[in-house]
Amino acid sequence: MNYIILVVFLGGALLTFFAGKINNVLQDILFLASILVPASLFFAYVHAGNIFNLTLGGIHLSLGINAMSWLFALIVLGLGSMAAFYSVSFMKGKERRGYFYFNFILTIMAMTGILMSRDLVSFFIFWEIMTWSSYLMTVYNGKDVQTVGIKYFVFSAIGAYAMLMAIVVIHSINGSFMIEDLVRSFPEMPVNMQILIPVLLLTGFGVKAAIMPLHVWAPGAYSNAPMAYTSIFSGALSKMGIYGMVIVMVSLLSYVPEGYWFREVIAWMGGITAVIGTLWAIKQDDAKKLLAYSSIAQLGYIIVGIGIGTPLAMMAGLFLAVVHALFKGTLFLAVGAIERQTGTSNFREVTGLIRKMPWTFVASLISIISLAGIPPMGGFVGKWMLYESLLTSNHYLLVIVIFFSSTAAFLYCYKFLFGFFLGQEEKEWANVKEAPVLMVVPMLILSFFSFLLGTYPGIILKPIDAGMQYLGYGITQNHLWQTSVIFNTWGNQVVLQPLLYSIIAIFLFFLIFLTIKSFKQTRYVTTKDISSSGEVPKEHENLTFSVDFMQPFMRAVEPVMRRQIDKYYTGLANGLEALFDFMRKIYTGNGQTYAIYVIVFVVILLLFKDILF
Amino acid sequence: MINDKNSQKIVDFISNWARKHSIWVLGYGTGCGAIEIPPTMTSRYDAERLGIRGAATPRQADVLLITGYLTTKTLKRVIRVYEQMQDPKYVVGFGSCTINGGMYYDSYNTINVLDKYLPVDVYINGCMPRPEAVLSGFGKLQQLIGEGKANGATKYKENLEWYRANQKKVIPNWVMPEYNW
Amino acid sequence: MVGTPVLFIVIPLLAAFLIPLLGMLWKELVRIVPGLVLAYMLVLSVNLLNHVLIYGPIVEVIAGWRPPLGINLVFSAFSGFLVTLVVFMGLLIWVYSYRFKRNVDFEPAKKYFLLLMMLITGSVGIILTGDIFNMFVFIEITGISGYALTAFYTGRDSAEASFKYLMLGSIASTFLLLAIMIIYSQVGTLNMADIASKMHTIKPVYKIISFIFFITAIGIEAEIFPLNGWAPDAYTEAPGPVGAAFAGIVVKASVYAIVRYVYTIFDLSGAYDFLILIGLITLIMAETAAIRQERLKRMLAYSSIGQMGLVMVAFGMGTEEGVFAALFMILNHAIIKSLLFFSGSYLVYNSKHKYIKEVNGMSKYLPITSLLFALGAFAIVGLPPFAGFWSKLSMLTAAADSNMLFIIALVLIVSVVELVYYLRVVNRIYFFNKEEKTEPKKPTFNALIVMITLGALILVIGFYPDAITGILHKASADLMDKGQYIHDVLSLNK
Amino acid sequence: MNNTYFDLLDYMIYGTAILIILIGLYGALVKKSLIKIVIGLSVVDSGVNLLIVAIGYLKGGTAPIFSPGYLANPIKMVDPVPQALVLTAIVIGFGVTAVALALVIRLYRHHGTLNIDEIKDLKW
Amino acid sequence: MNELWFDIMGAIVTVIVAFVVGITYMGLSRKITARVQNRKGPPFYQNFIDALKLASKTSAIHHGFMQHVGPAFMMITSIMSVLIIPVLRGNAWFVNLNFHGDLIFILYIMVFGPLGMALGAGQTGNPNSAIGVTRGLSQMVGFEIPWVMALVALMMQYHTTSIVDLMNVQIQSGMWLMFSSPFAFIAAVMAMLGMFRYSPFDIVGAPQELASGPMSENGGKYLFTLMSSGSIFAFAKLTLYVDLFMGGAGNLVELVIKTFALYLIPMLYGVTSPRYRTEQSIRWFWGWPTFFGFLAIIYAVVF
Repeated sequence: MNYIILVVFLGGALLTFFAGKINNVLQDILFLASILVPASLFFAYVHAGNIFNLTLGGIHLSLGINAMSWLFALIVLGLGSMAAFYSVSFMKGKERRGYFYFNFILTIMAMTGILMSRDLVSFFIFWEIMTWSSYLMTVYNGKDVQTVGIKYFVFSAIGAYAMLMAIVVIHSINGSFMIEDLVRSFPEMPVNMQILIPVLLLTGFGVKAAIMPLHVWAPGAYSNAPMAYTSIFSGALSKMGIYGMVIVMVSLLSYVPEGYWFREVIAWMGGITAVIGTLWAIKQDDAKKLLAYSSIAQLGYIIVGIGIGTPLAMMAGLFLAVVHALFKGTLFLAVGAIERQTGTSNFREVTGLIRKMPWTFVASLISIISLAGIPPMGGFVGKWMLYESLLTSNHYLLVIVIFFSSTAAFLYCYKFLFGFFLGQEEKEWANVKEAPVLMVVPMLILSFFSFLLGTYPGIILKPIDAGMQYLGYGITQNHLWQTSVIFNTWGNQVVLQPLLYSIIAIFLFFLIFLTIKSFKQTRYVTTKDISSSGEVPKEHENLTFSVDFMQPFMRAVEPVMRRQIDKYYTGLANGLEALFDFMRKIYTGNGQTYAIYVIVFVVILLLFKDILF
Repeated sequence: MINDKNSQKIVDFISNWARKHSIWVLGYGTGCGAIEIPPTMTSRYDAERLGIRGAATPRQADVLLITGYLTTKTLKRVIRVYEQMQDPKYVVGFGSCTINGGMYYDSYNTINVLDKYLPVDVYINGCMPRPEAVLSGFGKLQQLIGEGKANGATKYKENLEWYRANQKKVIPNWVMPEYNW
Repeated sequence: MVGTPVLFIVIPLLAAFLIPLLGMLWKELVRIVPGLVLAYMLVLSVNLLNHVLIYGPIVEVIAGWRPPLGINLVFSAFSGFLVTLVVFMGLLIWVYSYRFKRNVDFEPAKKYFLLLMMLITGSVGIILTGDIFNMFVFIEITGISGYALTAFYTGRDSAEASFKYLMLGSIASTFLLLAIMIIYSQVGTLNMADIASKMHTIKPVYKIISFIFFITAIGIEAEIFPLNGWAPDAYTEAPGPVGAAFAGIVVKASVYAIVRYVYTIFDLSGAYDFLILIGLITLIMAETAAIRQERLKRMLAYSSIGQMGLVMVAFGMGTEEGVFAALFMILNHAIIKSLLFFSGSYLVYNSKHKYIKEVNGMSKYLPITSLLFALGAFAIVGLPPFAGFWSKLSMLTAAADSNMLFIIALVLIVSVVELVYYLRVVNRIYFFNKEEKTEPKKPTFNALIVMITLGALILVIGFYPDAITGILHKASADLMDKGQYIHDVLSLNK
Repeated sequence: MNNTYFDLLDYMIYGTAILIILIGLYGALVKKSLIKIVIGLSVVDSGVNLLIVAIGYLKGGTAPIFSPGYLANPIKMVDPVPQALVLTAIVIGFGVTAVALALVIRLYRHHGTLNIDEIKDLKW
Repeated sequence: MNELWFDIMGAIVTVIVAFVVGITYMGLSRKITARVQNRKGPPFYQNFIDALKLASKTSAIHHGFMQHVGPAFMMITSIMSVLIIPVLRGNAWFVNLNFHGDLIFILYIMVFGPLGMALGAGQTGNPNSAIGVTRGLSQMVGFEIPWVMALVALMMQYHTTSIVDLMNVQIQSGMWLMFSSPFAFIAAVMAMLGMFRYSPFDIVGAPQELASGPMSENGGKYLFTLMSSGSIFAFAKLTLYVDLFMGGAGNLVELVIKTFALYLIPMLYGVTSPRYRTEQSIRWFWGWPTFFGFLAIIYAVVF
């Protein structure tokens, strides 16, 4: 069954691509089918038991799933299906539909393949397929391809090649590419290999997970891809890095003494990533960029959780991974909807869409609240577990760092909502319509889930628990979580259900009190009717203060923002290119010089022949 | 029970009492009379002991305090501010200029009688009125509110056309949102 | 026995000299005959290769003089594989260049196909021969036809490129002769197997000096770093298919020669490390030189040089996995680089200077060619699931098995550079707007067939590498087994 | 016998050949004129050929012609192989020189100069 | 079912107590400010009257749905926090949700309100509101750091995140945490200055520049809701401080005394200080308060 799914994906991708030459509707249907059919096949027929073996090029490949990858497959295929529905509407009337659909399906296929891989080579193959198909999506718009696209691919390639190096090194030690063999033999490896292999693997995964010094590709790539895809890019594709990290951190590093330091370093890198991502997110004026940086920050939290690696922290990390997929997926979809309806995603241009696109707003609001980690949304449960795990495992400074980042996140959360939906309703956007149903419904479904998980996290903690048991953690149910109760290891708890009911009760009471029309002659006035020193604002007057919104805060944190890792990378790249440019001057173009090179070569060889041979 | 006349009376009494003792003033301090507001509010006369305090925006204010003359230019703003205030709302004309134009009675660009444009509840006489006079004026207003007689807003609503006509006479190019309170 | 190896030399040589004569009968024969010959050779080589893989190598003796006195041809799994590859590439190049430029009339076409057949003869000869002087002759044949093909366009720059090639080529032949003579003066024989069996009797200093001369001489043809000044120029100025021929045929033959010297003839232990060293330097210099290139073909040329460096590194490992990886890379490089040259020369077909910026937005005019170029670019940087990945993986696995972590790291870093410049071109093709007024030329039908065949091969090998790995394993085992080679050749005496 | 004399002669032949090669190389590497470079390359070729013949030379040997009496009365024969090789090499060298000169003509036609320093349009 | 009604009644009583106490404190603060300024000042029940008046306004305008939701969110924050924070020690009436949430939950539910209010303010379209909101959120980032540091120090030291447990710790040891973890207390109190938004940290309202900032479009019942939620919230925060650092309170009188004593700190600091600019305010919080926060953590780790 395992390979059939992949084949269906691949065939679907090709069929969809070529169907575009015949009929657009047919293409849409084929596209949906080639996402949904394998997805439903996956959940219906793939179980941990069935393993598909294949020998290709003398290498033993093996496909199968485990509880951990099932969890991630849930993210990938769930979010993928939602985004697929969305895409059909999103892509209506756009060019390069075949290209988009093809790469979309291919990415999902690659991610499913990664999760199914039981050996490192097929892992790598699918990893690279994922990389280049996502690269092709990144450059879909044809905008900034030589900068953003290349940067993304170069970083991906660095990561992938680090991973490849680790894979071949593992093979030279083990004689096998199987992940199981790696896990089994890792504790017996020489110490330098015990350090080298995790470093290389983590570099590979860290790039996709946008961990701190390797994150510079993410803002551009996330914001450049079409939004329907970015929701997967940020929501699911980055989780592949997390998935890899989970395997490395837990399966390998738990068993060796150096593991502790690795975990600490990774956790701290995650923390710093979170801070940097948040600060830069606050600064952005483009919603896509903002969400991209926000994704970096959120991935930082997840990495912190996984880095700490206690059962609670791991649970927190995985839970956050799921929730992040939900809310960030929704948010990117929302931005896509807004961009489609208004033609821009810049806060400087669009304002006051709340009455035009109410459902998009509701989805965004729920997701933003979830992102900010405020109860009663799913994000809160993840954040809570993360903090508790940091506290209970004595990471007192890290918890401050995380808290700083997540508090500062409110700034950009607010900026996102305010920038698009609130503020003055300008005449320019008076005719904006709500996005088509097919775009709104996926957003609402996703945000409903992030709401549901806030009160009943047990729904998703159950598979997480199964996954963690697969990794060797004990059973966490009933002493770390119940369906709607979460505990920490000190025995403190949050009982979510009564909290939700109280919140709903209070909310409804006051909402009715405030909304009810006949009471107190409550009435609506336009946003032009504001008290601005008795003036009647003119239509062309800009009363929208979403530009340079957080200036005071940015002034306060200015010393941190002055240094950008990106600049160093750019400097390095430019320096290297200049060096290469200089080096190629050795080909002078003069045949005689070349002849002299030959003679010099011979002379040098003759001189050093004793050393060389 | 709620719509009972007697209970309505009680509610009215309580709300009037509250309104009377909590007067949030939006001072429209363009005229020279505004200089008398600081002494009224600060330690010597301390209007806050009577529950009178400044309000930041018209939405929160109960009383619009017009301190002195209004030019034709500022009248427009004043009308705007007044219309933005929430019921119940009161207007206090401060100084002679609001009553009859005062020393600017023959100026080409001030209005003489504020009452033609906005429903004034209480005038405070003087050029300028001293803080004592101001406090006494507010006392009068409180008394009116307590009795439920300070119904300038109702008057304005009822005679809106007349007020509008007057306002439009002074303000040539009228661009304002409709007042449909 | 389905044929003999000697046919590989006789038939194309004969065809080469018959072409002008046949041209007198019917002008189109000039174009058709080489194709028929190459097709026949391909059938022959495949048959022979099948035979060889089952029954072991064929050693052909020419004119009845048995080794070590006479010249012999060895068609083993290793050389047979390379011959098949070369002939296959030759056939593809023929199909592609059949009416490559429509306006090319009879005279140039005659010369072109004559020289092409000479080139293939020379290359096949280099691979098949068992005699070092004979190899010299074939190298010179290849060289001279190469000079002429480089100067095929009668432009200003092609003559310059050709002259550089010629200059270095004649220096190469000098060194080669010197090396051959040093060997001959010491062992008194020119037969490779015989030399190999007697190698331990030579004084180390002669051995080393002759080896250095050999490496220098063949290194010039094989484009190793300080000796490859001619290569970018020649690739740039030669017609598109000839560039592919250089990358797919000539270089392969030269690399074969180096490998044969290092693995079979000489028993210098430092030679392997030297191959790695020189390969790495070549790789780094070439790939870094490629990144800022302004001309498409020149970039491809540097890339080709770099790939050869990588092959050299793989050969330098001296293990069977290394050889396997190197052969795999040779195969992939031949296929992919030819595809790149073929499609690339259509992308800049009508432009004067062949600048990279002239490919901007070509995807709208030449969708299939662009797609194939992109496929080639993705494949050559080793992205799965394309062909290049498997060779890269096997190369790195082999390197790791030999504990060469530093080399792995270096190779991978250089791969990133390679990735960058290929992606830049692909991006230009797909995402930039066309600015120049040059009219894009649609590929001819036969060119399209060739490119699609190559693209399909890339995909086939990418998805099913087993199609080729069996042969490669046998070939690499064959190369590694030096004693068997000597035995196979010299046993004919008894 | 006075071996030294003959050895010296041997070495002189080798030395002469190497000298010729070096002279040729000098011409090819230092002189700027294309013609001179081609001449230099030819000179190198000649030197190499001389060297090859010298290697095959045997003191007091006769021409390597297979005569009927050879088997009965084996006299010293110089090694025939180098001579055969030299013949081939000369032919090849001739061919290369011809191509080179043809190219020189074309280069002169296009560039109007024979200075190799001015003929470097293709570089980097 | 009875228990549920009992719980609901208890919650309502708690909220009413919180409202009364909180709004009285606000009135008192006005009174005290007036006394400091050598004025007579309004009566201590002045804020009741104000609230009543606002509630009795006969008209209300809004700019859209979020202007309803914002104050409602604010109310959620206030009431939820007052329900979760133990008001009285060991009192069956005021148990409410004490055992359903912990400190981290409190921290997060406490930012719900500002965010909700920010959304409400954003909907109005008034530029002043938006500016005020950004200032408020920025300042929040400022003072949350020392505040969280203090809390982390406490939680680390006593290995619990539950407020009830921390209260019990103080009862058992007989020592208030403000004495046994002095640095945490100092950091927390410094953070409290920002939390109450009195001068010099009143950059959100900033009547002179922003015309009461986020609330500038809210009148009538909206302002009433915000005001009452503000007073409940103030009470909740004070109670939290008392619970954490002063051993909680056994009865209402004790609670009132302790909370008022704490309340005096920001108030008296406020009446004597001019206002900061936003970045000054943030940097102030990242200066000494954070330093004390660090000390608190080190103290918690060492002891």
